[in-house]
Amino acid sequence: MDRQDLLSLYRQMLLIRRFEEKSAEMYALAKIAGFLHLYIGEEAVAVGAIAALRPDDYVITSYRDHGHCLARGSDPGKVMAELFGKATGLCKGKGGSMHLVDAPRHFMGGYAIVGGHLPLATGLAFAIQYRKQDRVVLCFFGEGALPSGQAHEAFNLAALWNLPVVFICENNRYAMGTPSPRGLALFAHVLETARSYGIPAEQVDGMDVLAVRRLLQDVVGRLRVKPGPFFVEARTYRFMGHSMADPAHGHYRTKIEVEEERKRDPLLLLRTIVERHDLAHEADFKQLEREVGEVVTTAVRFAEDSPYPTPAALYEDVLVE
Amino acid sequence: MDRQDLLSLYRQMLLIRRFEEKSAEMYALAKIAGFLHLYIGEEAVAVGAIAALRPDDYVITSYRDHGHCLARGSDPGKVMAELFGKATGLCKGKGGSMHLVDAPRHFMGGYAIVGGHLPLATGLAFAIQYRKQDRVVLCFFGEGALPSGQAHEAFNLAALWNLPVVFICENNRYAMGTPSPRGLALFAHVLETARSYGIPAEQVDGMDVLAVRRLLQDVVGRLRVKPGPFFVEARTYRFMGHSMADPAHGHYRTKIEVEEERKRDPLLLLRTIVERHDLAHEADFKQLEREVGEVVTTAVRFAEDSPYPTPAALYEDVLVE
Amino acid sequence: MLLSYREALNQAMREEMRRDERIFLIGEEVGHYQGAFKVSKGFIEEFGPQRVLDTPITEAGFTGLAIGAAMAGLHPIVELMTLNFGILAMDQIVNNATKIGYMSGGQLSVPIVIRGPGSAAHQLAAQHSQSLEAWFCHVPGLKVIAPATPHDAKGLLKSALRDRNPVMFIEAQLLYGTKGDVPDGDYTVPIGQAEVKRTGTDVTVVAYSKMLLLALEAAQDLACDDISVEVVDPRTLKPLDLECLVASVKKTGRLVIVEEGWRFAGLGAQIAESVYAQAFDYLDAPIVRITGEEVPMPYARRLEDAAIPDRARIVAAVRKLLQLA
Amino acid sequence: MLLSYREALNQAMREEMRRDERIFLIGEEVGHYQGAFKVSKGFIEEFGPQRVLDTPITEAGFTGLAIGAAMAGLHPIVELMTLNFGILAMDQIVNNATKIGYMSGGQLSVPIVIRGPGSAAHQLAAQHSQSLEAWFCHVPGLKVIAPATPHDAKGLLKSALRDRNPVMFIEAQLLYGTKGDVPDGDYTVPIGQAEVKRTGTDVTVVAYSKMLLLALEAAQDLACDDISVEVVDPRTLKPLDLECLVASVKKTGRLVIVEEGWRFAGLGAQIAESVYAQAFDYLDAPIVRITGEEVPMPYARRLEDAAIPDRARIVAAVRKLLQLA
Ligand SMILES: Cc1ncc(C[n+]2csc(CCOP(=O)(O)OP(=O)(O)O)c2C)c(N)n1
Ligand SMILES: Cc1ncc(C[n+]2csc(CCOP(=O)(O)OP(=O)(O)O)c2C)c(N)n1
Ligand SMILES: [Mg+2]
Ligand SMILES: [Mg+2]
Repeated sequence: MDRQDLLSLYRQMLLIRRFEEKSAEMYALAKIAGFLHLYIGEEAVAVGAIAALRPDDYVITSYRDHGHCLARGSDPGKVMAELFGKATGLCKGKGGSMHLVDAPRHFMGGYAIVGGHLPLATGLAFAIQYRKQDRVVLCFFGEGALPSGQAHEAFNLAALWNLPVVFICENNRYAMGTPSPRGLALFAHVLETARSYGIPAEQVDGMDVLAVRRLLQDVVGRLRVKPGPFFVEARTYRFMGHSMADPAHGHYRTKIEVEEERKRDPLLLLRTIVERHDLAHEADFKQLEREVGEVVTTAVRFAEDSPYPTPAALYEDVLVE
Repeated sequence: MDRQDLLSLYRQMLLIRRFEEKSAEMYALAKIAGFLHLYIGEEAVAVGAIAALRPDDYVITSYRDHGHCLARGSDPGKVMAELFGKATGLCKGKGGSMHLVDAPRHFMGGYAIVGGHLPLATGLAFAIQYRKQDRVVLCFFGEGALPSGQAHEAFNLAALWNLPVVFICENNRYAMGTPSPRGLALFAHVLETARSYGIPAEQVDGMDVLAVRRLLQDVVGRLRVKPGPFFVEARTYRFMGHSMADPAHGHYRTKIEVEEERKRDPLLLLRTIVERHDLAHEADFKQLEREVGEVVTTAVRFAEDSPYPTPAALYEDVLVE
Repeated sequence: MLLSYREALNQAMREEMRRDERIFLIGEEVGHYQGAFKVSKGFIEEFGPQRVLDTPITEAGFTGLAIGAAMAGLHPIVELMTLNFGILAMDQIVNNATKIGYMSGGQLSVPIVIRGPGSAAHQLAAQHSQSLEAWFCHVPGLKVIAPATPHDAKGLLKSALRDRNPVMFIEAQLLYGTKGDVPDGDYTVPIGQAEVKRTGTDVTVVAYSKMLLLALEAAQDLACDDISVEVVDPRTLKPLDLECLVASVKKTGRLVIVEEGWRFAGLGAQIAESVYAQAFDYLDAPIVRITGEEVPMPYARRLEDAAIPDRARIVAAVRKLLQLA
Repeated sequence: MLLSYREALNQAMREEMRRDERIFLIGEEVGHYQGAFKVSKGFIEEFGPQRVLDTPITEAGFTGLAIGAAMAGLHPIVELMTLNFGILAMDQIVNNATKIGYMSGGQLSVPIVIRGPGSAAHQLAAQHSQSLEAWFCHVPGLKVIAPATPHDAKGLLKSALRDRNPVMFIEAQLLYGTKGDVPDGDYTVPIGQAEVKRTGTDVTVVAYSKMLLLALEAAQDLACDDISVEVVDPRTLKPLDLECLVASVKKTGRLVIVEEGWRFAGLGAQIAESVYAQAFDYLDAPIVRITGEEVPMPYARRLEDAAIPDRARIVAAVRKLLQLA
C-alpha cells in the first residue's frame, strides 16, 4: 500500500466527483445544455481501469464519458469548455458532453448510440493487431447495451480474431428507467454473454477502485503478451438520475435504495482503506479537496472566459481536405 | 413404427428432393432466374420439424425456403409457378424463390436478409401470447445468421418475454463459402449462444427425420403448456452449392467431404430404417417415386401453362386500401 | 379544448387502444417510465403490461417483433425514443414492413405505426439531431406523416392507427409542449391531405412539423410589411398532397420550401421538382429552399442555431424572392 | 487495355494496396471465396489473410470495426456483398463514419471506402434490389461515387482510396462484366468531376451507373432520327459537379434525368431542383425524370423489366420532350 498511489487514485475520483457536481450546477444555470449524464457513483470503474493503461492504449466509451476522459488525463478546463460549447473545448464545442474526444491521449470518444461504439472498439484493436503492437483497447459501456445487436457482432469479431480489447460493462443495474431484469434475459449472469463467445470474463466490485485496477492490470498485462478479448462486469451504481432530465432516484428505484448504495460510495471506500492503514488523515483529504476544488474552479473560469466558436466553425471539420 | 407414417415422411422428403432437382433443371433452362438456393440434403429438418405442428402454428424461414413451404403442405404447382414468376404462383410471381409465403397455411415466408426474420418470428410468437393461444412458431435459419445482431436481439426478447418460438438453427457448417469456424467464435458450441439467454437448447441429427420430429414433438408439446423459447441445433449438410451460382462443392469444401456426407442422405437413412423394419420394399419406393414424379411433372406443367402477371400487377399490393 | 401536442398524441393512442384491442404500444421506457417524453403517460396503468411493453435497447429487435405481430393481425404502435434510433431498425422497416405485403402478393399486410420525435431538440449534438424524413419518404409502401399542431397530431395519429399500412409518424421534441385547440372526442384528419394554414397572395411557403410554426411566425412578420404569405402544411409527407400545393403556387407564383433536414437530396428537393413539373409556367421565379445546413449537428448553441432554419431566414428569403430585400 | 469493370476495380484496389500498407479489404467472402462477384480475385493469395479479411454476416459489426480501424489510421475498404446489406450498417456509416471528424472538432478522421453493388441485377426480388444512393447522398460528410465505365471505376476507386474521407462507392452487378478501355498503370479520375460522355445539342440526358449505358444507347437510337443528345455522367453523385450539368443544360435547354431508384425523394429530384435553381431561364420545358417505379422490386421478369428504366423509355421521353412523339 503506497500512500502516494492511493491518494492519486482518490484524487482522480474526487476530481471527477467535484467536476461533475459543478457541471450539474452549471447545467442548472443553463451554462451547459443538451443531455448531461453524470458518472457520480461510478468513478472507481474508470479510474481503476484506466490506471492500468499505458499512454498509448486506447479508451472508448459511451455518452456517460466525463469520468473516463478526466481519468485519462484530459485537461479539466478543456472538458468544461466543451460542456459550455466553447471554441476552446476539447472538440471545439462541437461534440458536447456526450462526445468528448482527446486524440493525443488516445481517448477515442464518447458515443451516444447505445451499443454503437463496441464495433469501433474492435476496430481500434484490429489496428493494433494489424500493426503488431502490444497496445490494448478499453471499451466501456452500460449493461443496457448488452442486448443490442451491435454489441454481439462486436463480441463475435473480437473473439474470432483475438483482438486485444477489454469490454468493460459498467453494470449500474439501470438503463434509464429500466432495471436490468426488465431488459436482460439473464440479468444475473451477464458474464455468460461473453463466455458464449469464448471470451474470458470476470466480475469485479466496481465501487472498489483497487479491485478494479488489480483486475485490469492483470488482464491488460496478459493481453499484451497474448492478445484477445476480455470481458469485465463492473458492478456499480449511479447515484444521480440517468441524465439531468431525470430526477436523482426516479420512480424506477427508491430513495432508500439510492441511500443504501451511497454507503458504498467509491470515494468513501477508498478513504476508509487509506485511513485504516493510517496513510492519510482528515487534513490530507481537506487538502485534496482544496486542490481539486481549485482545479474545478479554474476549469469553470477557463470555460467561462473562453470564446464561443465563430460562425465559420459550423462548416469546418465536415470533410478533411 | 407405423408404415404409413414413415412412408409419409419419406414421401415429403422425396417431394422436396425431386421438386428441387427439377427446379435446378428449370433454372438451367432459364425458366427460373434470380437466386435459387436448394435445400437438398437438409430435407429431414423441415419435414421432421413441421411434422410436429398443428395447422394453426406458424412457420417462418430464410431464403432457402422451398423445403419448408412444401413440408407445410403448399401446392407444388403454385410453388413452381412462383419460381417461374407466374401470376398463379403462391405470391403472384412477385416473391420468387426466396420469398415464398402461404398465409392460409401459416407459412409466413422466406426472407433474404440473413438474421432479419428472427425478430419477425418473435412477433408472431408475441401475437400468440397476446391472444392467449397455445400455438407455437417454428423459425428456421442457417448457422450463418447466428452472429448477426438481429438474431441476438430476437433471442433476448423471446427469452425475456417467454415467447413460444422454437429457433431451429440449420447448421450445415457453411455460410456461402465460409465454414463456420471462420464465422462463429464458438462454432463447436452453438447451443451456448441460446443458453446464454437462458433459452433451453438441444442438438439433433438433422439428417434423421425421426429424431428431428421426436425432439420437436416433445418441445412443441411442452411449449403449448408452458410457453417460452427453445433452441434447436439441427446438424445437417447441403449437398448442392450455396445457390445455383455456386458450384456443387466449391473451393471451400472438397468433393470427398460432400460424398462422405451424402452417405448420410436423409432419404437414404429413413429408407434404411423402413427396410430394416421390413415395412416397405423396393417396389413401394418405386411407387413413391412415380407418384412424386407425377406431382412434380404436374407442378411444372401448371407453372409452364400459367400466364405471366399482367403489367397492372406491378402496382398492386404496394399499399392496402 | 387547449391541449399540448403531447396530450393530443396521448389521447389519440388512448382512444384508439380503447376501441381496438389489437393495438398495443411497444418501445423503450413507454410503460413504467411513462415514456421518455411522457407521451404515454398513464398507459401502463390503464392498459397493463401486456399492451404497453417496455423493451430493452434493441430497436431492430423490437421493431421487427412488432412487424411480426402485425403480420399476425395485431396493430402495433412502435415508439422510437427518438427517430435517430430508427436507423438501427431500417432493415426491419424497409425490408420487412414495407415489402412483405408486396412480396407475398398481397397475402400479408403490416398495419403498424412507428412514431417518435425526429429533428433536433436543443444541443443534443450530431448523433441525436437528425431529420430523416427524406429517407423514409423514398421508400415505397410507407406512409409518412409529420403533423405540426396538436389538432393534426391527434387526428392524423388516429387515421394512422386505422390504416392497414406501415406508417412513419414523425413528431418533434420541441413540439411536445406546444399547445393548440383540439376538438373533444373522436375525429380524424385524413392521411394525404395538406392544409392551407394561412391564406395569402404574394408567395407560398410550404413547411411542416416544427418548421410550420416558424413559417407562420415569419408570415406574421411579413404581414406587417404588407406582404401576404400563404402558408401550406403538407402534414402528410407521403403521399404528398401535391394538388393543394400546386393550387397555391398557381395563385401566388412563388414558392419557398422550409425544411429542417439536410439540403442535398432532402424532401424539399422533391417538393420543388414536383411543383416545377406541374406549375412551371406559373412560377415567376425559381423556387427557394430553406434547409438545415449540411453539417452534422454541432453541440454549441450558436452553431446549432445557425445550422437550423429560423424565422429571420424565412423572412429574408421571402423578401429576397419578392425582390424587396 | 480492354478490361471488365470487375477487373478495373480489382486493379485499382491491388495497385493501391501495393502502394499503401494501411489499406486492407474486409467483407463477406472477399478472401478465400475471391469475392461474391470475384472482384477481389487473387487478393488473399497476394496480400494474405491479415489484409484480406473474410467476415461473418455482421454488416454493422465489421463496418464498425473498419471505421474504428480508420480512426486509428488505417484505410479500410469495406466490401458489402451488396449495398442492400448496407442498410444494416447505416448506424455505423451515418452516426460514426460521417460524424466522428466533426464531433471531435477535427481530431479524428475516417478514411474509409465502402463499396459494393447497388441497384437491381436480374430477378433478385425486393430485398435484394434497391438503389439507395439518395439516402447516402443526403448525409453530410460522405462522398458518393457511382462510376459507369471500367475507366471511371478504376480511376475513381483510386481517388477514393487516396481520399481521407468516408466514401460510398456504388457499383452494379450488371456492370461487372461490361468492358471498356482502361489506360495501363496508374491514373486517377478526380472525385467531383462529371464528364460529358457524348456531346449533343438538342437535349441533355444525365445518367449514372448502369443507366448511363442505357442513355448512351438511347442517344444512339435518337441520332438515327437526327436528334442530338448530350449525355452527361456525373460519376460522383456527391459532391455533384453541378457546373458541368448546368453548362450542358444551358446549351441544350432541355434535361432528362435517368435514375434506377425510386422516384419520390430520389436523387434525380435533387439534380432537377439544382438545375432549375441555376438554369431556370435557360430551360425550354420542365425537366423530365425517368426513374424506377415506386414499388418493391418484383421477382417476375416482366414486372421487373417494367419497374426499371430502359432504352425505349428514354427514347420516348426525349422525343416527347422535343414534342416529336
Ligand atoms: C440505440 C439507442 N437507443 C436508445 C437510446 C436512448 N438511451 C440513451 S442512454 C439509454 C440507457 C442506457 O443504459 P446503460 O447502457 O445501462 O448505460 P447507463 O446509462 O446506465 O450508463 C437509452 C435507452 C440510445 N442512446 N441509443
Ligand atoms: C445481411 C445479409 N448479409 C449477407 C447476405 C448474403 N448471403 C446470403 S446467404 C448467405 C450465407 C448464409 O449462410 P447460412 O445462414 O449458414 O445459411 P445457409 O445458406 O447455409 O442455409 C449470405 C452471406 C444476406 N443475404 N444478408
Ligand atoms: Mg446502466
Ligand atoms: Mg449454413
